Amino acid sequence: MNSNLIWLVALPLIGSAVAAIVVRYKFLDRLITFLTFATTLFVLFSVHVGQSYSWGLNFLGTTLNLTLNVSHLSIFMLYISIAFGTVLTFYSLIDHSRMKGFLLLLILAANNWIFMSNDMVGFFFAWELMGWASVVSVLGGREREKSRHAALYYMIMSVSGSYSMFFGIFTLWRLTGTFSISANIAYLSSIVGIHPWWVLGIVSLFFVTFMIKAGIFPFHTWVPLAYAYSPDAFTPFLSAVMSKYGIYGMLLFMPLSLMERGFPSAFGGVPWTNYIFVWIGVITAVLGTVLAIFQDDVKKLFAYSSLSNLGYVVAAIALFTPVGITAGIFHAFNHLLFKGTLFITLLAVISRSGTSKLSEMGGLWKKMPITFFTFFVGIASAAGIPPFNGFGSKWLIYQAMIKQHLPFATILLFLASTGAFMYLFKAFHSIFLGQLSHDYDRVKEVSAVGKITEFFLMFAMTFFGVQPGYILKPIGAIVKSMGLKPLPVMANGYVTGMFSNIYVPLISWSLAVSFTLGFILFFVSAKHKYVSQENNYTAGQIPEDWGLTPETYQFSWNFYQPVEKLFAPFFRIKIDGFFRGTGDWTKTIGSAIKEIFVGNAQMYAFFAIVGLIIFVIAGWMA
Amino acid sequence: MTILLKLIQGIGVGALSIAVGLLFIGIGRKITARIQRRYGPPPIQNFFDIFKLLSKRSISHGFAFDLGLIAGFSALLAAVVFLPMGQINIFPHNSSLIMIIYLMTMAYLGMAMGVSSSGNPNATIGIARALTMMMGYEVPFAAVIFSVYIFSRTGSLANIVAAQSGGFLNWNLVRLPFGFVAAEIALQGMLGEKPFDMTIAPSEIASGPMVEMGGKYLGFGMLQHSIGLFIETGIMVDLFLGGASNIWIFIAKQFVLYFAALMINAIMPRFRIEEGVSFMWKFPLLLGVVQALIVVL
Amino acid sequence: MSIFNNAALLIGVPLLFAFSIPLFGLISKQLTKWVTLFVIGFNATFSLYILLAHKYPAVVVMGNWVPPFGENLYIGPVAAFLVSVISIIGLLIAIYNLWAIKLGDVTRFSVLFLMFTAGASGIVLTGDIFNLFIFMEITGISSYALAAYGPRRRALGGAFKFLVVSSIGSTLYLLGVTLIYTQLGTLNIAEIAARINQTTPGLLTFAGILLISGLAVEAELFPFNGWVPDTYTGAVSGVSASLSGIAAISGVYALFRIAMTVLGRDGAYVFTYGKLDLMTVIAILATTTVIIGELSALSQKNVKKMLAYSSMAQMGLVAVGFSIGSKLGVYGGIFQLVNHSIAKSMLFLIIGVLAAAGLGEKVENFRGLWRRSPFLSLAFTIGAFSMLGFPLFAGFWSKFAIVGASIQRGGWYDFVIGLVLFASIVEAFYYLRIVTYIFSSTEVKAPKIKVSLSPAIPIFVLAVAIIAIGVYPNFIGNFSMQSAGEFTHKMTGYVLNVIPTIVAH
Amino acid sequence: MSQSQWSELVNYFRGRSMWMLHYCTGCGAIELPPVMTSRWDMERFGIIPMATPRQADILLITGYLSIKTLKRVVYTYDQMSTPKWVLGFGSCTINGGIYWDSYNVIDRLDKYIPVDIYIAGCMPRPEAIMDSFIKLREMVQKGEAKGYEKYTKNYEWYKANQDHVFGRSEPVLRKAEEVTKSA
Repeated sequence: MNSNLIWLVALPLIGSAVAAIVVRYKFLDRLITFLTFATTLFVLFSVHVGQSYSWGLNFLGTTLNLTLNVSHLSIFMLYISIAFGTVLTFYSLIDHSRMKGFLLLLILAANNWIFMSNDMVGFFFAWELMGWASVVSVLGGREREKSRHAALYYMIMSVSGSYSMFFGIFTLWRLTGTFSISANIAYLSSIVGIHPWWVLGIVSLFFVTFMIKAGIFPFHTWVPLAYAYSPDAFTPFLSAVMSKYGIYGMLLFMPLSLMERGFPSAFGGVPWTNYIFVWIGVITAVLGTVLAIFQDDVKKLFAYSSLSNLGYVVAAIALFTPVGITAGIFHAFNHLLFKGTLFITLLAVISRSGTSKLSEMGGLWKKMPITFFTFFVGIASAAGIPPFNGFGSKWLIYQAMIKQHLPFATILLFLASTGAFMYLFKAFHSIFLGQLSHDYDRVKEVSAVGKITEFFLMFAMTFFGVQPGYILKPIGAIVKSMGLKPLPVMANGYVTGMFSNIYVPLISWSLAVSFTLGFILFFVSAKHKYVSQENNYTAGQIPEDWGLTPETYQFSWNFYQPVEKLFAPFFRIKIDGFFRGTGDWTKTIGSAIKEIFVGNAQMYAFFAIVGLIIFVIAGWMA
Repeated sequence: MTILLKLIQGIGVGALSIAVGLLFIGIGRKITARIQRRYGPPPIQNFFDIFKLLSKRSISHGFAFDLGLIAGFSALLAAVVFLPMGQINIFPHNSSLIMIIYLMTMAYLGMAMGVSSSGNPNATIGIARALTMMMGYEVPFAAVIFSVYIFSRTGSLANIVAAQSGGFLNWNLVRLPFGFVAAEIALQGMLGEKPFDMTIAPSEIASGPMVEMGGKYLGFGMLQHSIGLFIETGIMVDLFLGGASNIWIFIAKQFVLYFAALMINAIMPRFRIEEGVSFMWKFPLLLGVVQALIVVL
Repeated sequence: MSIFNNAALLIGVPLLFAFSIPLFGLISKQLTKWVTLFVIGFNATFSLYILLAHKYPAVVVMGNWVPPFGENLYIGPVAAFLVSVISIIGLLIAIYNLWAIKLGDVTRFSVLFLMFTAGASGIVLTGDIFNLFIFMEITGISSYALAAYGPRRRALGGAFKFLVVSSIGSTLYLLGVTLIYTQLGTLNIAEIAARINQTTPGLLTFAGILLISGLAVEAELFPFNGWVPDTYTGAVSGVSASLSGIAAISGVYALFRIAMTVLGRDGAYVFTYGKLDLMTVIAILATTTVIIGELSALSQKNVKKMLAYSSMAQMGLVAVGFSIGSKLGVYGGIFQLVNHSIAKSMLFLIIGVLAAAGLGEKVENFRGLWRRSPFLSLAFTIGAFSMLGFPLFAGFWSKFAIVGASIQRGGWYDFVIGLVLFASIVEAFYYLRIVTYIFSSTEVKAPKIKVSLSPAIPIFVLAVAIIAIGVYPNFIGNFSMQSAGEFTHKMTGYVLNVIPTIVAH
Repeated sequence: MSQSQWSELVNYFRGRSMWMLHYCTGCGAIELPPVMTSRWDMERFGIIPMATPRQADILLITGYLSIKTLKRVVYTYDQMSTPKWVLGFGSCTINGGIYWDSYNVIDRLDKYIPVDIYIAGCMPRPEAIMDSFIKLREMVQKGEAKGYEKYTKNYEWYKANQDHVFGRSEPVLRKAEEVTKSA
């Protein structure tokens, strides 16, 4: 009985109540949010693996035991999510978008509960809480009408998901008579050999929910909308933290090593169910990448990018090998870090430039240098460039895939990562590089709080890139707790895959040396003088002669337009259309059924009589 | 002490790669000239050029411009030390191919950042083409890489070389012929030789990324190109030509590959960018996939 | 059998004052509303006293004729619980009426409202199927008149439809009662329940069908619920609130008192005697009601009508819960019934306030309500979320229980609950559409909406109640659980408490 | 190594690699392909055509310059970074050639930008061009080709001349008489 666990849930709830009272005063709201996050982090320091807490809820006739239980996985997830939330809320002190702090705190409470809960009632309660709180948070982006539609769409997806989980939970309950997650999973793994199809059915009820929440391939359609049109200060949390709940859920059920005993294995010793899941991940990765390449709204672009990164994660953990799980969790962490950073810098840029259209920005790097460098480090990590984080995990993912002899999946993942480089640079160029437009002459760098946050994030990305051991050690513990053999990892970042080893600090050192040499060579060679951006080679033509200004003449944003038609097949994928079609179809049926109520007393009387007669006949037959 | 040793070795390797790369380019110019019935410049012409460029005044568009160019040069310098070349193999346990490739990606990123911070539309077009082309050739190349991985059960270049030891017949060139052809075509794209030189199209987009680069910036560009040439051919040698027993044979093998690329370069016109990508995704990718299939099954 | 005759006051006092209100009306029309308020307040306090002081189970005996010989009221857990809910909601609506009911004949409105409450309490309290009929008529007639109250002509139309369908219902019910009486020669619920097995199965089935069909009208089950949309939409919001908050409770109570206690057979799951299992019939009816209700609400642009359809569907959900027939199911049903009355009456009251503020009933009119009145917006959101069964709100637990119960029963109930959950997705859509409209912005600067005290109090209380139940479900949960026991075990739960000496045949 | 020796070394290498931006305005451009290609092959001297002024050391003006083109030439020359040299090609750059009396073609290129070497002839043969290249290389290696320094030293004078002619590049019809007067 460790009562500090319950505080992890209670504190945010209390904080959110307080914040809800003062929600009228934005700064106060944000301040309370930040303080609550910080306090929760502080409480978290007193939490250790193996602690548990449970309290009775007199419900369903019996006394339900709602139990919180700290496993290696949960404490890892708790640390990364709460820590990032603290950073984000600290930044949001100076932010002006319409994010409501108390909703964020509700999500935090749900977050802690989800990660710790060991009974499906609490899990479902927290899941639903998180669902509606996030939906309401999505409301009130910059474009209100669009964010309204996005919220509705997200709502429907998430509600459908949680109802399918509802079904799964109670089916398990009917079978085992208990709500405890661990007990149920033990039960499933005990019968998976005998009734594989049963287990597959029940587990897929859960996986639908997790896939929807993580935005995996067939259910990815809500992601771009919700990310692009949610309040700018909320998007980082949505992308960085909330997309991990689905991953966490999948990891909960993975230890069944589900199909392994129940199902024959496809290629490379991967059970074919997992094999299918690997391919779902790969499809998500490629689809997200290709769609991201051609976006113009930068938030949408990064929404698709999150999609593809989660595809990586799913593909990796679906392998369910030590390398795969390690790589998956590691990449989930890296994605949390760099995508959160990217969205925070976007928040800074958008709050200054007032637009999220790539075609309207450009050349901001001289105006916001620190944000520029943070963004640079961010995309370097996202592109998996050493020595920043994001390299190690991608590298491990390739190792894992190759170890299972899945070359084609690996090739597609590699394509996805090259494409990632394309769209990342597109965003980078169109926001910060290129020609500065005179509309942004008075744009300023973010204020001190923002600078501090950005420096911190830069440091974090570089640190965990150079010293991946500090993350890989806890991940090793997680892997061990799942009953697999953890990778030999040392805290100094000596990572060994099955196929080859890298020693990340070595890379950093060699980079340091070579950069020193580069700078020396640069400064010993002849002098250079700085010229303005307008002074460009324009084939001898001075644009002003033609009534052209540099903004118009030297403006370039529509990258990759030539290859657009290569990817035409991808744009024809219309999952979205399928969902919307279902919705419209339901609406049509509804309006048809509405006609039953003709609003005419005789008809109603007639219905009643007919119903009666039918029953009488039924009684007669019986 | 060993750190100092490694440091010196690393700098030596960097200098070597620069020298060899520049020499290759010079010889390449000579050969091209001879193919075109010209006399051609002396093979060491590129050393003159580099010296001149580094000693020539130049203009810059700001700090990002400088940093980008430096990064482009330095990242490749950092990558080359991990490349096992003959008996010279500084970090024998850290020669993961994917790591080298990602380090080179950093060079491209730096280069792209530098030139496009100038805001010159030609540069931007060139960068866009370069990135698109990169996606074009890296897919078949990835197919080849991973089939080699699976074939020789290792991902580190040193071990791949070791796996090919013992005679010509053990070379992956013989073992994985389709993969070799695919990789060769991909190499053509990597080196930016014709028909894949749409990135640097002097007559259309004024030499693309280099449009704003003069003096030492162009010099850094050339250095980057020479190191890149060295690394890419070196990777090919390690992957398919069984590495080498000593550095000179290694360089000789590299030159063979570069020579083939030159021959194609000298007689080819230029693709349009989408033609280039779709070509890369038709023939070489097909070969690579076939190779992977053969390896897996 | 403990006797507690004072409980008769729960019906007597309202009826007495109902007929004496015209006298107060002579003094002042406003006074009548206050009198109503106080009378229902008395009811509320007294019923709460019974509930909390645990005076139940007890029997009210008329003139010392112990049952089964005389008429009797029975105060079991169900009665105590539901009466308190009815009178509390009635009290809140009466507070609302202080502000809402100005024009027209206030005196008669007060009379009708008191009769309405008294009738509803009577339905829940009585232990005699014929008195049940009488109280149904009292409730029914007063509610037709209430529904017709108001300036709008469509109120008349709605009231008329209600009248027609409901009178058919009561006729059928009366027929059923007569059939039972011819068989057993008694009207006492407890005795009938004990001896129901002595009737001839065919006739019993027929009687049962008549009873169920008759009661399904008040319980808003398809196809006997044609009156619902027009009546709810037509009536003034206070009346719609009391229809969905009070009449619905008594209707569902009556339906399942008959189906489970009178006709039912104890067991892990309650089935009914006779050739046809009426619980199955009710389950089918309920599922159809849910589907039809939600789907018709989906394409509805008028919010009030949408709420009407939604309450139809919710009644269906409640009936599904009951019809499972397990203790858990009935528990969920009662819990859901209470939550629904709280939330839905609050939503109707909000609609009333908004209508008074000149806001139309179209969905689009709700755009940007957050700027105009945060209080009402929050209250509406809370109500809607409770309807959708989101956590931290009351609806979560009851929906949880119902789904759990039906999956526990398994068999074709998996299919039923699948349909119900699909319908809930639809429900989520149309409620969330309103909520998103509320929080989305408007171009035109609209003035703020001032909410005066007397409507604000009930709305606030109900909203707080929803959250309180959502955070701490045990309080209501315990009562629901006791009530469920009374429904599922007829002999121990009901009959033997009324007539200790009887033996089941 | 002393300053002078260093500069000698630098000049030597500069002479060995001179990159050329050819500004082909007139008919003379037709003489360049033979110079670049296999017949005379200027690349053997390390001279190669370049795409942008940023990269070039030599600015080769082939033929006459109308006033509007002169504006472009000056712009381009300003964009080249030092050390930079100008070759005037053909009579047109020397004295206007056959356009000697045209109202909108300049004569004497070196009134506007410093010319290091003039190549006489209308038009000069490729040999002449090669010869000029070799001459330029010698001058560079001796450190005599200092046109760009002259330009910076006498910038006002050049600027005045440029502005004077640029003034004439206004639309003709508006001030026709002034234009004819100055011609």
